Amino acid sequence: MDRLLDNYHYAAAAILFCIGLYSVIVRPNIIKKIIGLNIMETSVFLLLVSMGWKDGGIAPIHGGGAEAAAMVNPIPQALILTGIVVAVSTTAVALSLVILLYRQYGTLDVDRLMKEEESESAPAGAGSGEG
Amino acid sequence: MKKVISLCFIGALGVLLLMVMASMPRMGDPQSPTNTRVIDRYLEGAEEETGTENVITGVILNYRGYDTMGEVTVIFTGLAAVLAVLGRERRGRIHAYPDRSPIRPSIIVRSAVSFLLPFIVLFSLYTVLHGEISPGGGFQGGAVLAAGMFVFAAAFGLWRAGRTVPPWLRYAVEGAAPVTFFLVGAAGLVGGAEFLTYMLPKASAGLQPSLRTWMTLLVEGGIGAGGAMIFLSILMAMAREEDAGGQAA
Amino acid sequence: MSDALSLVLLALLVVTALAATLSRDLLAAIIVFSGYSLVMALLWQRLQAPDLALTEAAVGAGVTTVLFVTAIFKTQRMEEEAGRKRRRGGGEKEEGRP
Amino acid sequence: MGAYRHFPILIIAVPLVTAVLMPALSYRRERLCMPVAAAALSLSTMLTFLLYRVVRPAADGYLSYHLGGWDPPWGIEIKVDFAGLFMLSVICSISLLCLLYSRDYIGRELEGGRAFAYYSLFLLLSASMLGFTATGDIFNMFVFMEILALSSYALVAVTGRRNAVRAAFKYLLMGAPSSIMVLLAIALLYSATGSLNMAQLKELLAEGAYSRVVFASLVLMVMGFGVKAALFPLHSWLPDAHSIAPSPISAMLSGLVVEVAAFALLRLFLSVYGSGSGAVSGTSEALGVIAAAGVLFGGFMAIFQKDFKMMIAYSTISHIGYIVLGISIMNEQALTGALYHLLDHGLAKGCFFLCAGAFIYQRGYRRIDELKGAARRMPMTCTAFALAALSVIGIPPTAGFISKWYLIWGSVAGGKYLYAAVYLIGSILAAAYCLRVVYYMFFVAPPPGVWEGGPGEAPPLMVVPVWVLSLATLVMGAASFVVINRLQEAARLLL
Repeated sequence: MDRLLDNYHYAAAAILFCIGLYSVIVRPNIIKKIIGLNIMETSVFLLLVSMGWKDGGIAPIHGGGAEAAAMVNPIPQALILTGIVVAVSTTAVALSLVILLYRQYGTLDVDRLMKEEESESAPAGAGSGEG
Repeated sequence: MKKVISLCFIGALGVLLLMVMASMPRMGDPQSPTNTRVIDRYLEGAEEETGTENVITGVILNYRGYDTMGEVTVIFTGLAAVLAVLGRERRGRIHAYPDRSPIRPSIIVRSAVSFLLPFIVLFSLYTVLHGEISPGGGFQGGAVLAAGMFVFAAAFGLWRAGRTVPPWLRYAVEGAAPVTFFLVGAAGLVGGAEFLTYMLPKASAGLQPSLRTWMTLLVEGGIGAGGAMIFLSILMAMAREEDAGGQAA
Repeated sequence: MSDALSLVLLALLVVTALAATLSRDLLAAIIVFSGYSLVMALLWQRLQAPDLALTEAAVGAGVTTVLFVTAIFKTQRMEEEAGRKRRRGGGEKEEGRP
Repeated sequence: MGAYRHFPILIIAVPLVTAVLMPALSYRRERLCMPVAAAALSLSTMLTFLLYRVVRPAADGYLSYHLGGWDPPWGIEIKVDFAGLFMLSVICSISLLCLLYSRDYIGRELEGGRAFAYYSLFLLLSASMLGFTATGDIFNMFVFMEILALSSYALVAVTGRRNAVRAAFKYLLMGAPSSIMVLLAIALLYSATGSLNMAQLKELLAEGAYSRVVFASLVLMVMGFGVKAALFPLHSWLPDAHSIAPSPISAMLSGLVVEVAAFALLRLFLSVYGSGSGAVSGTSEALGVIAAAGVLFGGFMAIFQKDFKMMIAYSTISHIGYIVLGISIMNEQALTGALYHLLDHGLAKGCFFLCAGAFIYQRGYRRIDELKGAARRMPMTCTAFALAALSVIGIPPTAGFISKWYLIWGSVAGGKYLYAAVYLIGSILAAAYCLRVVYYMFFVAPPPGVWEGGPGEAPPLMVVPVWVLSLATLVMGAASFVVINRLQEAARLLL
């Protein structure tokens, strides 16, 4: 377990992941769920960045006599840059669905949405569909 | 009841994750797998092989350029998804603070924003163009530009912010990033090189370094401009006023 | 990387994440979340990832926050309490707007 | 080789970049969106089938494309082996048919100003599935998975109806956390090995270092892709999303998207973690039990559905169970069966949903009761449905029979008699829910007020894809010798 003391960045990432998951699963408000998704995503990014760390490392930018051997790992950083884009796109899609949901159901509460669902599908799941 | 089960599940997952974290390589260990495998070539060779001093930029555009092409397609997918769900904004029908609010931002805010805006734009351009030798690059610059436009929108209204760019230009630039990637990538195919090599095999060898620089700039510019326009379009679609009858048409 | 500042930043991350999760006021949650992103950007700067710090500050704290605030503006600001009567959707959602 | 070398990237990049051009194209000429999209997908399909000339089921028979000219552990690799090529051709052909079908269907569903987004997302969906299947880099797989996920959430909600938006949001609330789990798994895998290339990962993982981290990453991967593939306990998003989406999208989601996720599980087990490792054998045992439960659960639920598309959606859960069960058995025959079932399931489920779409388009009928006597007015559609149903049940001349034969053979050869029984019970359940509908269509008189007057057969551009799919289930069954031996060879190589 003493490894956990060295890896306390990783431990923090694990805790943040669980906080995010709590927000996604337990909190009934859908905006909270989306915030939770973002927290989960950034926690994984934190894990990746700290994974790329090297003792006494410097940013991987040449010039000014920077030494290649001392540089931190550039791969996690490149991956996270992609990950940030994915996170913001997912958030945008989720929020636009939220806006439309609110326009149609007038609530942001998942439990209420579920009740609506039951009352909608009660008459044999018909009618209200497409077509 | 459901809540208790969820909490137990999350707690158990947390303990398991902490156990996994404890058995991972020590953070910062120069001998760990992440710090010994594969990366030497990036750190030592990137400057020569890709012509960029910032290794991150070298990795993003060259070694893992295909990922970045996917990445810019992801934001485009985000835009297409938002437009499919909400529809495009319409003229004069933006429904957001402060376009439709009785409270206007104070003169101090507005003059501060108009003072800051040129610097934000300048900084974003610097970030895009200077990504090869300092922190930054296409997407970073695009995001800064988008954030600047959002600040402008908060002070002067989103519709005015959107109007600074004519719609046809915005629609055309939205797809700029994947398109420049494709064009630059496919340019190499003509002479038999692989996709995304940043070279024209038919051109003379002496010309290749400057071709590489120009193509890199083109891609960076495409990513920056495309990213910023996509964020603006997403915001405008989200802020649009719904039509009568509940459904956006 | 064993130093006090990193520990403080990590603790701050956990606190802001919890606050963003538990607050009933959605607008407050979003502002706190934007703070979380800024702390994250600082931490990444300390981990020698300047590109990421720049991007996270612009995207996480900037663009994402604006999108969230717009969404709240179009919906409602407060989390609903269990048992309160539901309002019908459509046009009338004046209350709860910031 | 020559030009074939570049085909893999073109197959993926052409639809991708065409999708991106749609907003610009829509500014003046929105009507051109559909033909342009169809042209891009046809090009991809053509190139994919041409690849059969160079890709063979042999140890060196694959095509590896190094993007940017960087060698694999440093750059990203696209790797098309025979199993992958088989999946690519399934994706291309079914996407193209669904796209053609969309013209009439979506033309009426979506008014102008929205259709370009539909075609753009449709192309992104197809291209991302192609990229996802072909890539040889595990992070690149994540990137394409995200394009796939975002476009499918939006396509479910594209009509903007109340229940569609709700179903899409439910899908997103399960799909997005599962994506993050996959990302976490990739991070753990990277920390244990320091590589992202699948081929190199397989070599490094065989050394067995950091086994606890590797095992955790595998479990997270299975959970993540399990949600995407709608494996039994993680399926709850599927019935809503698949039954409420517009029918061509239902066909894509049910015929391809969940399959691609199942194919990813196959890739992970065999090409990344390696079938020999203890982590994989333990996980696949557990996965087998879950998949078997899914086969039975999906089948039972399908019998009791009143909504036609809902029934097909539950049948999908059952059939994904077939495929994953075949993967978990991990021998040559079962794997061949699972691969062939990818084709069969795509064709048959695609056909089912397109038939359902034809009924909805012409008459607005969604309930199974309303299909009584449907054959009197829409004989073409009903006959196509009946043919595809034969394949879903697994009756001899169809593709479904071939895949089930191999799957049962595999489970018997692996000593898993219980799983063979599960496959048989699954077929009986399939017969129950399919034949009921066929019986209603052909042999029951329509209730009063239903099927009287009004339009009959759907427009030709809708009937043709339906018939191509249902005939393909027959042809691929009767002429399975074209591909099945080579597929078996490919399965042997994967193990």
